[in-house]
Amino acid sequence: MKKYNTPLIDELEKGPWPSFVTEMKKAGKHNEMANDAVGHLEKCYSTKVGYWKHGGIVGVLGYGGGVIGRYSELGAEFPGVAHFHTVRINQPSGFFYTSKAMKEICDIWDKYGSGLTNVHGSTGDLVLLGTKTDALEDIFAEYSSRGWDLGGSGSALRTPSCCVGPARCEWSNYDTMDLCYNLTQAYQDEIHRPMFSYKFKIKMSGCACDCVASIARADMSIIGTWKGDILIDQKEVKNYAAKGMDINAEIVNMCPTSCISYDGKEMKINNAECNRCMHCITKMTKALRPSGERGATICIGSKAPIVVGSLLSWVIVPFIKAEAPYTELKELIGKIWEWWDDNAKPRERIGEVIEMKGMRSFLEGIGIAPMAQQIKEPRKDPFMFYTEDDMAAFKAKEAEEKKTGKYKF
Amino acid sequence: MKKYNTPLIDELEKGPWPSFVTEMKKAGKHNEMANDAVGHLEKCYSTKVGYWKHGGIVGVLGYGGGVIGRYSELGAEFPGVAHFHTVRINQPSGFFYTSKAMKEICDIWDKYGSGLTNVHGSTGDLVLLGTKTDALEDIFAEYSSRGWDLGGSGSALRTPSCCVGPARCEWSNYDTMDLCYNLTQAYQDEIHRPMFSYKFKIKMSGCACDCVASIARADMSIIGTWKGDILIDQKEVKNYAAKGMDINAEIVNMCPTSCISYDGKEMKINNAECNRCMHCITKMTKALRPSGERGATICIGSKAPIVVGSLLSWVIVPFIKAEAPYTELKELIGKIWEWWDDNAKPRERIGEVIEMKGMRSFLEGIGIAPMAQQIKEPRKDPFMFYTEDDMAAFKAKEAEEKKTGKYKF
Amino acid sequence: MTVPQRKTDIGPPKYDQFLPPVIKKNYGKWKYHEVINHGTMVHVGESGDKIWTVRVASPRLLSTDTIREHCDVAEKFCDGFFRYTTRNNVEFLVSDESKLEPLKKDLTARGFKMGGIGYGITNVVHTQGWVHCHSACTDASGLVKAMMDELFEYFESKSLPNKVRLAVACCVNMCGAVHCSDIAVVAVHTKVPTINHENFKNMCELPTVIGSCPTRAISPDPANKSVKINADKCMYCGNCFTVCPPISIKDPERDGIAILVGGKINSLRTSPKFSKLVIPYISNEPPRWPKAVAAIKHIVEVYAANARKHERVGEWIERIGWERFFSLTGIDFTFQSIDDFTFMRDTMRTSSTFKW
Amino acid sequence: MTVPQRKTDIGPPKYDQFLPPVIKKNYGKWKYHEVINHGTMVHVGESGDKIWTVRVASPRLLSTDTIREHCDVAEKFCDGFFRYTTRNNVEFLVSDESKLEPLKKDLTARGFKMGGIGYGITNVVHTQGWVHCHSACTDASGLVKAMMDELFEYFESKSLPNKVRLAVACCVNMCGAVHCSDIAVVAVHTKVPTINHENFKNMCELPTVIGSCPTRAISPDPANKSVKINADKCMYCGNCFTVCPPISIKDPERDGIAILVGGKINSLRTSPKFSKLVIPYISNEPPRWPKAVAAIKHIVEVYAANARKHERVGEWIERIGWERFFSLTGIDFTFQSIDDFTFMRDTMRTSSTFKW
Ligand code: SRM
Ligand code: SRM
Ligand code: SRM
Ligand code: SRM
Ligand code: SF4
Ligand code: SF4
Ligand code: SF4
Ligand code: SF4
Ligand code: SF4
Ligand code: SF4
Ligand code: SF4
Ligand code: SF4
Repeated sequence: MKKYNTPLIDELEKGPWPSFVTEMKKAGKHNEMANDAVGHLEKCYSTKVGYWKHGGIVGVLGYGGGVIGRYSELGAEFPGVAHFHTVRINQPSGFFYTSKAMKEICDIWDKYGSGLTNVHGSTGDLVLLGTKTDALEDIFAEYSSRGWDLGGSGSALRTPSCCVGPARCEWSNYDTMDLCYNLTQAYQDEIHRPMFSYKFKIKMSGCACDCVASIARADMSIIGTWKGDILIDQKEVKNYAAKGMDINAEIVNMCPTSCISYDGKEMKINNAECNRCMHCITKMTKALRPSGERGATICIGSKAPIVVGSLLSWVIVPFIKAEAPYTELKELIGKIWEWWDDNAKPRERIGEVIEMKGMRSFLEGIGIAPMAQQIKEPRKDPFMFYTEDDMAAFKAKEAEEKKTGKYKF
Repeated sequence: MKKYNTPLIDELEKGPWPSFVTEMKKAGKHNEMANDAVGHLEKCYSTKVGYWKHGGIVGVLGYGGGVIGRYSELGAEFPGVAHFHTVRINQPSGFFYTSKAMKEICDIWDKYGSGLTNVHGSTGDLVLLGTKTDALEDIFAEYSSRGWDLGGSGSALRTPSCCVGPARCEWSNYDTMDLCYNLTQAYQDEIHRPMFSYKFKIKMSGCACDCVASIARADMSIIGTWKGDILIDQKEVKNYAAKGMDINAEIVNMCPTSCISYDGKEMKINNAECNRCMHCITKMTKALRPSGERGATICIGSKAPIVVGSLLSWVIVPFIKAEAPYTELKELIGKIWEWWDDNAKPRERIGEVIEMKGMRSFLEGIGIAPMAQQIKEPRKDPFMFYTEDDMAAFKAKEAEEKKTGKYKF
Repeated sequence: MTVPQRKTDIGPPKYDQFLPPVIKKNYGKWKYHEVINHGTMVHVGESGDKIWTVRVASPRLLSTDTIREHCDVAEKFCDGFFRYTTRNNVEFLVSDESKLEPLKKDLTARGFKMGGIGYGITNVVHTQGWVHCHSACTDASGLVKAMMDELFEYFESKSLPNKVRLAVACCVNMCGAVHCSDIAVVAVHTKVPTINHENFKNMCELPTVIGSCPTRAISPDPANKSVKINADKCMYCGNCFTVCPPISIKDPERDGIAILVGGKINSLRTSPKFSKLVIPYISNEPPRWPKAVAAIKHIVEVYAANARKHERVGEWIERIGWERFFSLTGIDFTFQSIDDFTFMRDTMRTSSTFKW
Repeated sequence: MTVPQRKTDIGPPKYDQFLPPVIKKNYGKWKYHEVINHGTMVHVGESGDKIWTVRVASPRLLSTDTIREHCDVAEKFCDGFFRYTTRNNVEFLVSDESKLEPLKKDLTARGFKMGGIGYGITNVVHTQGWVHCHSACTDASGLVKAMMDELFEYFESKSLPNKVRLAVACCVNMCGAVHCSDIAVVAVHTKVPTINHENFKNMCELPTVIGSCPTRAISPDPANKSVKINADKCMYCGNCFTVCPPISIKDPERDGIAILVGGKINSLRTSPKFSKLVIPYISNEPPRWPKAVAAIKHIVEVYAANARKHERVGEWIERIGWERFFSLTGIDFTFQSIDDFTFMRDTMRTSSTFKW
């Protein structure tokens, strides 16, 4: 095995935070590809420029995604990274593993790849970093025969991802783990055979904490919420106070809707005005918990800045039940994709298309009524479309008002 | 005089609010034009449509503005309004008049026009409603010989306007009345001979109350402010409390910067964090008053929604002295017009051009440095220009840091 | 009939000649003021001098007869001095307290209405309408009159949590601070304009017409030497009609009015705010626009019942949330309220935090 | 060497087989949790069952050797069960309190670092960098390592007013929640790309390349059967280079990094927020990026000293105002911080209310 002199990246083995360089070197001890990756990286550090080429199209039979082709411009100098494709393995919901399963994953990867991984990629996949084209089919056979499939890449549904939710969190308003699994299974074709205009990501968080960052990183963000009162355990409120929490400063005054009061003894919440932001609940988890109907808010469109600037997802369905078999949700997803397909140009994310065509066109396309919950504020400029149907409705309402003598604004 | 039957607009003579229809009829009693205007208006009310034509170009010799040409499509039916031009008389600062001057204005108008007026138009002019083309030169001679001039119209500097300011208000941070007069005099040519790309409005308010609505209705908004502490008269604070003001609810909790405290006895202000919003001062005018250096904030660009949506003016100069002879301010105005002239297409307001060309281009064009006070928040997306000069400056700073061993971020 | 010799570029008369002596003396040295009632306030100078202001309603569209009556009142009580306000009321100023009550009595006797000071509703900023503008899609003065009759108590005596500034614009050119008013009425068209191609070539400039369209709905129509309008993109703003007479957009049965709320000009507490569309369409109903007036009154009343002291309409709404504004007022939420002009991105909600 | 029979479209294994028994039993029935320290928390079920979580730092880029070590630890203390987090830490879960201290001891002995729970700094969301991406304009893993070494105390023990979420993106594609992070590092180019016209025609699609440009700087260059770039409009985003290999933009001496602050994902108290640009350029300084690291640490410290408990960086800044953020941190305010991309209109200040 070639020994590289790596003074620059050696600097990154110092310090308390675990070192990725150490990881690379560890793998490099028994893996040529990893060893060359070390040398290759040192080279980048010394010249301050990268040497990876634009990806080529590589993959496994019958799939249009799941592998990111990667080649180095310095293949001659670092043959181990001449091909250095990544394989995206679809993670299990909530990133739970058993040592048995994980060791099997490692064994296969050591056999065919660099021994380097990302656990996990930012979309959620278990990313296997660096293998050669001719190993891909075998890798896929080994993993799939053991129950693992590839994740998404390209203009496809990307690997859905969720927060730990009901598995280890008291606040989950729906079963994020199950919904993530269910949708992933339901849309295998959309994941493996890119047919969309561009990528589409779904992320699921059980509550407004949004521990999987869905509102910023998913074309469809499914965020748990509830309809009902926040139950208060006054004894526990006292305990928090006794332990030194300044309930007025930390909770009452930080409630965005000013709907909490606390007189030093009893805490009260005006639930009708609560916007379910989760602040009070998270900071006083022993004392406060939601109750009533559970479900999710659906938001659409977030993405990174290219091309039109970064977007956060927009609320389109304020409340939807999220219970197996998730029929309503899947119908909605179907309609969303259909509208997107009808309206997008290549490489246009759904948020970009909605902005282009207008929210009304989108909502009408998928059959959702306008609701004040969808907006932060109404439009300012009085430039707006009136359809003939709108006008007929306005006029009909006025005719009705004339009859009843009562206005309905 | 023809007697019109006006059942519809007669409805508008009922009720407590003073009636413009009554005004029109009053004038109509002794003025043919006004009388026909009454009939003409009734016609509009009955058909629900207006009959004024697009304005034609009319005016007085040597002036490009000050008169709005107006003709009716129904000139035959209502000959008194066949021509019905308005004359814009430049109001005096603060809309102060003497009865002597005002009666003279009325006399002339009765002689040549309809006897109808708008006191005042929304830009600020004293608007004389309705005269014929051939009366215009005489009207102008009569008014100008008595010290009155026309206001602006068309692609010109529009009649500047100001709040009552120091004349009858305790909060004025500069002499709005004098500045308004001074600028109007200084820019007579720009008012009377349209040479701009489009209209340009200047409005002057003495403080953040902005009683002349400058921030929303002026291409250049000059808003008074101060640098210094808010002086507190604790005795008067007590008086407000004694008279029933809930100082905590009404003042302390409504201060946007939370920089006031009140313990039931004494009021304190953390002046360093005050953003000078004027809330506390206006609600407790006997107890609180600004002190220190006085001047104004200059904001640019507000306008109505056509074409790109309505704009509010943007801060460009956080603080400028506004003292006669206003040299610095006039230099600034000169540079602003020059940049606008260099960059605007026809019918582009300055706010639209700035948005098109970018704030940096504008600020550099007029020689103003970037300041955090100009923005509400920094840009979000990392798409930005770096000039060669910027890069040289960044690199020089880093070289300096290397030398001193101290970072300057 | 001889006319005097004209002068040019003289500008307006200098303001100081119109200032009463007490103002000249205390100019820039006022100390504080007190609002006595909706019709009267007093300003007190550092010197101890006082000036009482009596504010009187004006329809703004004034006959010279009425202006002369203002002059007469001023002569009788104010040494001939008086002023108008930025919202077109008349103000009579007296420095001698003994003249105050007689002044008010005289005003009452003449039928003048005092009010508009403090936390209520003052005069409505508005525009020309059918009285004088070619672009008007309704009448502004009539709407103002109908509104103020209904809201008159808030002008004269009854108070609100803070000032409520109303405005009326007779077309989307919005000649007034309509876009930043607590409650604004804007007249709107609702149909795509038609074009008289025959006249187009003589009367209009192609680039100006194309550039006038906010939604880029207009493109050249070389066959007709004119332009064509893409009906799917047109938002009926009427700007093409403003710049080009052969384009017509008025339609008496379809033209209507929209109501926007929550704007504000000043920077007290919160920054200036734009008004936002809440009622997209009410038929144009001269002479008294009953539904529009009822809607405005309803919004004022819901505000009065729910806002905290010193909260402007927009501040109140932002505190409770727009969804709550719609539920409290019972106003239907329509597609028109969802921005699909320039700023959809920033007006849509990006969190699951809203009220049911 | 024979390989087994492949299967397709099976999706991931069902999660339940990876859940420890205590989770299966209490699934969806957790009652509350307590944070014991930055490395440990305990969740308590309605049933009274408890589960302790020990969180361990991970560089995310892991060798199979280290993953196997995770497995070993899990087998020794957790019946083989363990998980990773959405921010790429490892979590070991025990339901038997007696195993907690031995687990932690073992982890310490192996050199694993515990932390990241509660109000401090957890793992940095980041991207591939020079390790694997063609688009990278710096290295992500190296920046993360350098940052976390410096901020390590906030991971392991020291607390902050709230969580501070860091992110690093190696290009403006921003593969990660960089655009909504408390403090984000984004690598930027600063020069207009060059085009190899020769290769263009074979390798690139004209409409895609033109459409890729956020600033419409690219137009066809028919003479070269290629495109040309308007240097006055280009903001060096690199997207044209992403879609078309013959376009190159990398420049080792000019590429650099920018720092954005104040973003947030969750909806607690305030809505999700985008991160905003505060430092436009620092030279790319591998292997340890000293200035960038110092800048981040400085911002964290100013935040720690000034924010109220539970305030995130963005919430603190919005309370004090951006002008105060710049003055408190001493960061130079540059033209780059003024938005002239899409949203200048809404990011400029529209009132005279700001702090000196
Ligand atoms: C591996 C990963 C980064 C990581 O280190 O974790 C990644 C890596 C790449 N991303 Fe990404 N993206 C990854 C998550 C993301 C995310 C975050 C997320 O999914 O939560 C985003 C931001 C959210 C979003 O989708 O907008 C993201 C936004 C992009 C974009 C910009 C897309 C846009 O519409 O703005 C591109 C550009 C593109 O598609 O051409 C991109 C493109 C790429 C490419 C394919 C660029 C390229 O052509 O080389 C990178 C391949 C690197 C490689 O060699 O493996 N990647 N990318 C992440 C996927 C791993 C996984 O499957 O789990
Ligand atoms: C008379 C007046 C309304 C009033 O009743 O008070 C008025 C009347 C007209 N305005 Fe205005 N504007 C008047 C103040 C305003 C204001 C308010 C202000 O100045 O504070 C605005 C909004 C602020 C602004 O400038 O943006 C305003 C924004 C417009 C616009 C839209 C301009 C834009 O850039 O969006 C137009 C359209 C145009 O210029 O073609 C316009 C055009 C017009 C025209 C000339 C339309 C036309 O071609 O017929 C109107 C002439 C009516 C007539 O027959 O007299 N008017 N106009 C106001 C001027 C009186 C005066 O001199 O004192
Ligand atoms: C006379 C006038 C100025 C002039 O040069 O003509 C004026 C005069 C005063 N204004 Fe004003 N404002 C006048 C138009 C305005 C406007 C402009 C407008 O409405 O188009 C505004 C901005 C409106 C907005 O914000 O949307 C305005 C926002 C204020 C405020 C802020 C109120 C608030 O808390 O939101 C104050 C402070 C207050 O009321 O405590 C104020 C306060 C005052 C004071 C108390 C100032 C003083 O000490 O003299 C004056 C009497 C108040 C009153 O009428 O209640 N003035 N004031 C204007 C009267 C118009 C009228 O006839 O009613
Ligand atoms: C394990 C994990 C979910 C998972 O499926 O893997 C998780 C777990 C918990 N989160 Fe989270 N969050 C996790 C990523 C996130 C993210 C996503 C991200 O950072 O990319 C967010 C949004 C970040 C943002 O807002 O910018 C997130 C925002 C929160 C918040 C909101 C904090 C706030 O007040 O702003 C809470 C509530 C709290 O801390 O009081 C929370 C609370 C929690 C609780 C207490 C929930 C519970 O009762 O179990 C968990 C332990 C908190 C802790 O680590 O301090 N979690 N949490 C993720 C741990 C990542 C890590 O390794 O450190
Ligand atoms: S998003 Fe909510 S439910 Fe999911 S792990 Fe975070 S706090 Fe728990
Ligand atoms: S969840 Fe949020 S809005 Fe509701 S009471 Fe708690 S802090 Fe207030
Ligand atoms: S803007 Fe300020 S200074 Fe001018 S009149 Fe209004 S309150 Fe007085
Ligand atoms: S002026 Fe405004 S910011 Fe300053 S102390 Fe008064 S209320 Fe607070
Ligand atoms: S708002 Fe429109 S219709 Fe009314 S005066 Fe202004 S331009 Fe004319
Ligand atoms: S009415 Fe307005 S939107 Fe419609 S075509 Fe004319 S300018 Fe364009
Ligand atoms: S941020 Fe850019 S350079 Fe980094 S992994 Fe994503 S696409 Fe590649
Ligand atoms: S680098 Fe970005 S802004 Fe510049 S030409 Fe390419 S795509 Fe356009």
